[in-house]
Amino acid sequence: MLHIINKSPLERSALDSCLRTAGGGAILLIEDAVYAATRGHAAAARIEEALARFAVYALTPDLAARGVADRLIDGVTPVDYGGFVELVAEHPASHSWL
Amino acid sequence: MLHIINKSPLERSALDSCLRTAGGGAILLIEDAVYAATRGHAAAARIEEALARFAVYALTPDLAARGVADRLIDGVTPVDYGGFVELVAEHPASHSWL
Amino acid sequence: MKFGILVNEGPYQHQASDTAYQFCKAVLAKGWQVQRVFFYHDGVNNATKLTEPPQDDRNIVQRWSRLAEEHDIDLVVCVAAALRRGIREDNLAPGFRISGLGQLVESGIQADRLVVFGD
Amino acid sequence: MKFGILVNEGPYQHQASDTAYQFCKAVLAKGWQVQRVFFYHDGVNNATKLTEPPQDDRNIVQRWSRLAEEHDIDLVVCVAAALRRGIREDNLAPGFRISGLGQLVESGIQADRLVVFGD
Amino acid sequence: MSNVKKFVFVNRKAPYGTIYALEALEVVLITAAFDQDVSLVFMDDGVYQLKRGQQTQAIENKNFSPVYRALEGYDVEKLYVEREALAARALTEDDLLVPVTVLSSAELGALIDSQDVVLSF
Amino acid sequence: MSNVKKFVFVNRKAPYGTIYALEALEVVLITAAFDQDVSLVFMDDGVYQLKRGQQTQAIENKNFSPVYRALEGYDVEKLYVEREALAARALTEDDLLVPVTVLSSAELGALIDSQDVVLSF
Repeated sequence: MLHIINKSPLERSALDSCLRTAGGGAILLIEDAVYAATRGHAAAARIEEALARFAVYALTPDLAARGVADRLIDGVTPVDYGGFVELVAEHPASHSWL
Repeated sequence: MLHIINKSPLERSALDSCLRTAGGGAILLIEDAVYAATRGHAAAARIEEALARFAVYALTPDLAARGVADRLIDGVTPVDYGGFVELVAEHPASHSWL
Repeated sequence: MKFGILVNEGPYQHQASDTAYQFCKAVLAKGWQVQRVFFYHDGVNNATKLTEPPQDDRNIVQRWSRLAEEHDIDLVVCVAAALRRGIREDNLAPGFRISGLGQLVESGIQADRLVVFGD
Repeated sequence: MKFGILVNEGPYQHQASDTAYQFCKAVLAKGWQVQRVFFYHDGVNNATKLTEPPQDDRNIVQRWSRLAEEHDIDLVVCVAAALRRGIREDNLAPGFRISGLGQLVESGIQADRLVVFGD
Repeated sequence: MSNVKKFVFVNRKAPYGTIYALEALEVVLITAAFDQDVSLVFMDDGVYQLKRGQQTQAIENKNFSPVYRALEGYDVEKLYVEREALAARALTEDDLLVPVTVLSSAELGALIDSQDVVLSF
Repeated sequence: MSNVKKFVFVNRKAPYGTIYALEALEVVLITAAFDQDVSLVFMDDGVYQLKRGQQTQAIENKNFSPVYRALEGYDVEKLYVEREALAARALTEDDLLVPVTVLSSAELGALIDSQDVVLSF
């Protein structure tokens, strides 16, 4: 399963709900969720722990728009929209945690 | 100041942000925020603590719509829309924590 | 006492417009005044006369129009937000008018209280 | 590979419609197919031809219309959600059509992947 | 049967504050009408959708909670509720409108993983 | 001066994910044009609105962050940022586009308390 998260981890519970529920697969952070994967962010530790169970990706266009593309934490793979499409194709289903 | 909160405390950060920032005044819980003032809810302890600093109110029509009007915690005052208007009138300003 | 109201979300998707409407009714029931209701962000979508909700549901747009008519309330839609979202004179419901953000600031200055409803 | 897309929020207020659009462009760039884009909830507001965003901003509605024209993509607006929010044949932008929720279920069945964009 | 897919609807939002719960139900009914394999998951604030005793007269909104009771008539019988979500809200199965299967977060995650189409509103 | 009120704009949301930050700025500019006493508060994710280096070409959205730099020209000079919000996001004043006053959560709360009109988007 590809888990797509688009909410800031300090504003909404979406990331926490995903991490509590899902056993594994891939997580793609898009829109306001990309902040979770920035160095030193209060949610970054959760992402670092999640790397043991999930492959984690973050959408570069959204990182760049928010001025945090240079802060991506180690282990998280940046992808563009083409990479987003490939991730959806590679997984049998996707779950958008709205 | 009258602090108006309309977000579920387990979905969004609005209540926590209000409690972290505001020194006192009144808090009115409306819409999905009314769940915070129900007995046994994971956020109820935060409301109980807040009662030391704030007068806390919850909107009865929203409690009733959600089927939790009979679970209001002690110390929180139920108000209807008329009471909402009076609270706004009694305080020099209101702050909607959207 | 005069109340200014700001509505930041459209009809149905969020409860904001419903709560704002009930608040206005309660203001009027107390004999107080609704100085203006200003619709901003997706709130401008409350002003389209083209909505046709199911028979067994409330008609949010018509409720605002009726309130405006019965109590002579000024319903103002922000022009910039409206253009972005496709609200124009053509599809404007009765009782609404389109104007600038200055009308919101004016509410903040002239009303005794400004209350914000949104998401 | 065929992708079905679901858009649950209107233009401008949330990024959902922007991201869905970029996703569709990337699907097409790979030579894959966008089987259908279904607009539900406030997503139906993407279909109004009356929007007029500022000159220096993107025109979200026109972008969808152009994508539909250039790549023969089926843009479907949910009729029940549209009636609730004032989207009708009268104000429908080119390339969009109004139909039932069955079209979304069909996407779920016929497309290889269904991707949801919302708030 | 090649045209039957497993659809799961993940409900995570409270009713009335937003329309997602109501409009999700409309999709559920149509999906059932297409003879698909339909499951509903209620987690986070979504469990409140099933709370008994909703009275919406005062907010002048439509009480749509009886529709959950009618789901059985559309052969929608797989309703799963997150145990942790109930506990965090001091709810028990007795508080719910309809019979449900209560699962742990991890069990729900595994169930969602086994589906073909995940719709979340 | 009886027609001058103290307006505070409380910005708590990140840019681009939603339009609130952009449309809030439009209200700020108009309020300044009405010669009101304008303050801006950035707390929670709102501090991200002021982050340097926003590059929006790839999302094809308008980069409105330069507007914060232009606020001074409209006599909007009171920008307050929450210290705790910066810390939780590993941001410092050097990361911000414009000079600001950094306050603690409690100080910000007191500042908001002293205002006549609170607008939060």
